[in-house]
Amino acid sequence: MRPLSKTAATAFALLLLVAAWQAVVQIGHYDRSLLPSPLHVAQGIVELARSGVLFEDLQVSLLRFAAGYFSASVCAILLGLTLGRIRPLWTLVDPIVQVLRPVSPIAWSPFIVLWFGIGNAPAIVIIFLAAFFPVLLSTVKAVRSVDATYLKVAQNFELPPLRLLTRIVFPSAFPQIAHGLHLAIGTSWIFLVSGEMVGSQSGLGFLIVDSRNVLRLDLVMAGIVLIGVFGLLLDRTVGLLERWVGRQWGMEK
Amino acid sequence: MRPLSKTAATAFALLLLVAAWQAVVQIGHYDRSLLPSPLHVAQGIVELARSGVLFEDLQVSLLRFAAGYFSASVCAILLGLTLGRIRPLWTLVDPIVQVLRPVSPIAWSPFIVLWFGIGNAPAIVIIFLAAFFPVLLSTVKAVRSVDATYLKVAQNFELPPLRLLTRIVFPSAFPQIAHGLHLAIGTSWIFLVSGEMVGSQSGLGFLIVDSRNVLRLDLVMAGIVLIGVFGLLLDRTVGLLERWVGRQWGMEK
Amino acid sequence: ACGSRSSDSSAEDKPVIKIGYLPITHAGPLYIEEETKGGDYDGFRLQLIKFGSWPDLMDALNAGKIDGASVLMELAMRAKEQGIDLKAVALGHKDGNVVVVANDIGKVQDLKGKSFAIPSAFSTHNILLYQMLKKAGMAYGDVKAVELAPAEMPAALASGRIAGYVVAEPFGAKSVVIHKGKVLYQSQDLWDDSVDCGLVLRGDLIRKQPEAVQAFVAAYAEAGQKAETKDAEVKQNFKKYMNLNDDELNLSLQWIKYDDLKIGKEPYEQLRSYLKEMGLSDNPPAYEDFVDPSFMDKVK
Amino acid sequence: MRQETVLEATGLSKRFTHKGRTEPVLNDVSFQVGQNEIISILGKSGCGKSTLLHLLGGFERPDEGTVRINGQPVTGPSRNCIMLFQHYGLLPWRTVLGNVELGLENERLPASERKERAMRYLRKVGLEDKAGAFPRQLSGGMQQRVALARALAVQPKLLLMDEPFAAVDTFTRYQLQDELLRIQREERTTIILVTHDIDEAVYLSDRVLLMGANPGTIRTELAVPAAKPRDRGHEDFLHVRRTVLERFELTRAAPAPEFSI
Amino acid sequence: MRQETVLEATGLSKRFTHKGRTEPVLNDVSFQVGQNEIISILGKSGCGKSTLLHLLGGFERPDEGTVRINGQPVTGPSRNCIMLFQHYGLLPWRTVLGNVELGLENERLPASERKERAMRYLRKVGLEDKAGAFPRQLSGGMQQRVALARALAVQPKLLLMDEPFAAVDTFTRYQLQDELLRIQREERTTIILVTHDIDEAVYLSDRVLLMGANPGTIRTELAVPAAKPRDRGHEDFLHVRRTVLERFELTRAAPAPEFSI
Ligand SMILES: Nc1ncnc2c1ncn2[C@@H]1O[C@H](COP(=O)(O)OP(=O)(O)OP(=O)(O)O)[C@@H](O)[C@H]1O
Ligand SMILES: Nc1ncnc2c1ncn2[C@@H]1O[C@H](COP(=O)(O)OP(=O)(O)OP(=O)(O)O)[C@@H](O)[C@H]1O
Ligand SMILES: [Mg+2]
Ligand SMILES: [Mg+2]
Repeated sequence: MRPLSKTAATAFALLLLVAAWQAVVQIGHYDRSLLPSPLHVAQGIVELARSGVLFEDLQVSLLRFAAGYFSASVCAILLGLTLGRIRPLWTLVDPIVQVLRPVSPIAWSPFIVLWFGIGNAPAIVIIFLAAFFPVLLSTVKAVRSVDATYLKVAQNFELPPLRLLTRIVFPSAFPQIAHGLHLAIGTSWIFLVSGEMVGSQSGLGFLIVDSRNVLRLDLVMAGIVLIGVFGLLLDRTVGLLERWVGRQWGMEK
Repeated sequence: MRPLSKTAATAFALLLLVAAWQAVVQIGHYDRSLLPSPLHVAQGIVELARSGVLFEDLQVSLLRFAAGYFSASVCAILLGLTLGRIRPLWTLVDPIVQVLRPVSPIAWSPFIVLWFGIGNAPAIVIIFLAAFFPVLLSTVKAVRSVDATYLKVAQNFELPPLRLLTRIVFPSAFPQIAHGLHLAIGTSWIFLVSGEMVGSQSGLGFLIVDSRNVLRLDLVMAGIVLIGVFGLLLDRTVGLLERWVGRQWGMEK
Repeated sequence: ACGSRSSDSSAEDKPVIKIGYLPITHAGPLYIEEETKGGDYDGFRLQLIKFGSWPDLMDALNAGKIDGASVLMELAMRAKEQGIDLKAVALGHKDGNVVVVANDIGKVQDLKGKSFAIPSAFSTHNILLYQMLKKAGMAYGDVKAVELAPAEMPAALASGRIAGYVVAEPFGAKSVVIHKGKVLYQSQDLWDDSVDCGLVLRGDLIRKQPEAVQAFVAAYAEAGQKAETKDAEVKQNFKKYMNLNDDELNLSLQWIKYDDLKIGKEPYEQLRSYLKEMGLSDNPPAYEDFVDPSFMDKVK
Repeated sequence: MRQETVLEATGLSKRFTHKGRTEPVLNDVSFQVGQNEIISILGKSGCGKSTLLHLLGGFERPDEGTVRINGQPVTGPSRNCIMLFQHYGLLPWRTVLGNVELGLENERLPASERKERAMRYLRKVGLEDKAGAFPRQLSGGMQQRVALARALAVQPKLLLMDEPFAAVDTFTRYQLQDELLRIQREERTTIILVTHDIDEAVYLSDRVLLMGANPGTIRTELAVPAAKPRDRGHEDFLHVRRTVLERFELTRAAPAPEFSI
Repeated sequence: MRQETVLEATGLSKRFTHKGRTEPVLNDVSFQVGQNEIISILGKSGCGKSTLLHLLGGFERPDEGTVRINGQPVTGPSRNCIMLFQHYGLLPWRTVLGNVELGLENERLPASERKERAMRYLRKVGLEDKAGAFPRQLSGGMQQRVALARALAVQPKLLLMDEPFAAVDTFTRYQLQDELLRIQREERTTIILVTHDIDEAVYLSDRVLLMGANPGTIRTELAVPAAKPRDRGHEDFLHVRRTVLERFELTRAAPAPEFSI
């Protein structure tokens, strides 16, 4: 009954959001082409679905996102495990990360195009970058806050270094890494639009940019709705995973 | 001596980064107009500094950022305190937040122009949005994880509700809120560029966008460097604040 | 919706020419060229690649990820000036830009002190603004020129944030169709034979595949002629690329010409001198360095 | 026969529902506490001691039964009856003085008077000179004393203590126990404390309530006749101690069942 | 006179530098432990007990002095000498069996034999049936038993225990103490344990080392003559207990200095 009532609450909340939006449209007397109403956007979505574009865009965006996000996660976790264990190295790498992290993908895009071309690659690279830094930072933090007792136990039983990493450090840091993965899914999904601006010919981000350029704000809004809803779904999925990890690791009862 | 050696490590790390960059330029034989070398970018920065543009842009960006970030923090903390205390309300608001959060500011910009015009306002609004959600989420989480013992103590001494909020809940949640503020400064600084794309005529983000428009990639890179360095400085400043809060609140010894 | 989505991958030895564009009326001949024979010509295959903004397109062009583009001539000249090997081989269109202002603006003088949007300082549109102010006896500084993404301009005008704008089509038509703005000038009123978008190719393509380029340009010129008929088929094809409604498309097609796409020396020199006069460029590339009229000349 | 009754618990029962299963935690607990008494509730981990204390303090409502303090039914936490938590519940962002003042901020007291009263109680627990320190700068024993001063400052009728000295080492614990006795003598506060330490229960209390588990009930009540202050090595003390050990089957005489925890 | 010496500590000193100030934590600690002995180190909180144990186990290096186990100087942690940590140090993501197997994974044992050996030690601590459970599903006392099984499974020469039973309630503690004695009798392991619980030290050990603080030193050594198993209520036991109380000035005879914690 609990999950059911939660779904009901979510549905109700989204209904509220749509109602508020309709209210804004009506009170502001905005022209349809400047601020489309929920109904128009729904029509837009139906139109996209009918023509098959919606499904195609969704699929290609999710694939790109998955490619960027998973490769970023794997790289960031492996690197984070290493950097977190070797303190002086992290002292060096940390400022580099902090300098690179706040730079918008939009600013990087000339260089991304130069190195990775156009099409799928820049979208994947931008999502990679957006996911990489948060996962790296939380992995390093997780590794550095591994309970000293576990490390002592490992020393005591004379575990060799690699086994220490795989059997003690990684599993012990995993709940916090999972939390980082959860955070990163939200922040990197945001960059789908930026990523698909660079010469992509499909995808939800492309849909938004393209519709914006031809002033079809109803389709822009349709794209926003789809990105929002799929963002919510992704977040919930990874949230479930995180909770499962938490339970499995005995973080909560 | 500690902070000194840390500064030295930072300086050394940045030097390494510059060296790597130079190496990429030399090995790749990139054309200057496609990938400028550190020297050219330094010249670009000097040129900007000489003409006074640099200082002006920096100032205006920092002001906009401060306006967006602080107003977002205040709103998010106040709202977060309320939502965190009233569980059924949060069950409703949470899905709305999760749907709105992953939408890129680029997608919103036609609507932001419609409501907020051009110039300072959209930049501030976009930074506001970028900072608002992380701070809100971490405040709600912080409030909901306030030690039950403190709440019981407050009940026991019969504190009225408002005083409970200001004297117990807020200070008790503050270290985690401070952590949220720290995270948010990084994520919202990224959106300076997106923010200053919408009709701004000044600022670091504008510098990047404008230099990209006129194909001066050396100045784009100069903008990236400045954004990176100031991102690092902002992060370190708020990091210090967070550490101070942590110490003050007895989180660490 | 867009032809480029489903470019069949039947690989042949024919060179594929990748041309970048923005979904604007000004790139019209390209749409027709790709729609004719599905872009599969003797001697080359055309692949159009859509971009979201001029800088994104220029990044790809400069880095050699596309072979050419229909792009603002000023931007291409800028790139040439920066050392990128580019040649302009044809125009994108003639005329076709309009100055749109809010309904309460009667004459140019009414714009004094107000914000006026242009897509980029490096654009024909900026020059048109300059011309308009000069003709009305005003200084460039009398209005606040703001750079704004074209997509944002109609909304900004409708909500009163700007008093007017000049930009590529169909963004002008948009405001007129929804009655939030009106046409103050057409570009030919301000600068006859203005040079705006051009078909620009990378030098290495021209050197390596001159025959393919010749075939491509010939087909382009032919497509221009066809576009100029502005008949139902042309409109149908345009809509595959631009997703406009009929009113907007009809209006923006009224203002534009595609028939003669040769880059004349005269108008080009005019553009150069404007760029210098406005202080946008000290040394814009000379006609001989940048324009390669030979391909258009060979088209009968 | 006994002095005036301060607290009266009658027929308290409490059930918790966990993952759909309802389990009784307390069943029909009744007892009375007189003015100025110290009562220990002694029982194994998980037998429901904390739950019982929470019911007495009004932090949770019993499923059946009532709690009365001075004849008034308890409906929620109040300043009449202050609970001392195991981890002291000191606010880490306030100084020692600020913590003690917490309970006084509600009263219409001028700031100077409030401070004076807080200092009086700090003096009583011997921490006058630590007024400006933060809790984290104090040892566990000192922190427990601050919590005690804070509780006493509002002059409650009843003090509830949940394993008050479990987190400090034996030596500190002994000192704190002595201090608690001295202060209780001075303030004449009524105290109910929960513990699993047999020595502590016997050393401090006038009566010991022995709790059984599953569900928690009071199995026996044991009066401790020896006069206070008591000597931990004295024969009277050891006699009661031995009685308790026997009740819980912890002497050699009857060996403990080996794996029944 | 004594059996073969297992551990020999000579002149151990240790200093810690904190915020630029160097403070001596241990000063010139020397003692020996014979085969099959149980030694308790008893002292107040912060006197350096854990530090001493860390030196013995090789987790930290002494500034002066040496530790030898079976005549070999200790240079780092090893499987000869296993430490049991206060919060058990069980890996929460492994089952009970997985935890016990941890120490055996290093040895060239086939999986089945490893499992069998782990099960043997689980049986010894009475947790055979919990092999598949996760640590969080066990009570504190059970967790400590798993840690004990894990330590014993690698058959160390020496077991170091840091306040092993401080976190469980008195009743469980008594049971665990009895079990520890039984297992030690069976396995003939040498044990050094650190505690601040006087009863525990007296109940378990052959000798008690009383530690003083600032800097930590061994003040007295006290042999406990009573035969095991001991009776907590028996006169012999109480006699030693009283001696210790007197040493620490904790009986009424000489009242404790009031605010000296
Ligand atoms: N809020 C709750 N929800 C569900 N079960 C609870 C709750 N609080 C306590 N319990 C259960 O009630 C029983 C008694 O708990 P309680 O904390 O009162 O025991 P205790 O005697 O204080 O133990 P300890 O000595 O370990 O503190 C336990 O089995 C516990 O799991
Ligand atoms: N790594 C360290 N750095 C600095 N000081 C330390 C360190 N470890 C311990 N100390 C200090 O050494 C002293 C002794 O600490 P230790 O943990 O050995 O005491 P203990 O007797 O085990 O106390 P307890 O009974 O509380 O566990 C303390 O004052 C402590 O602050
Ligand atoms: Mg309890
Ligand atoms: Mg210790």
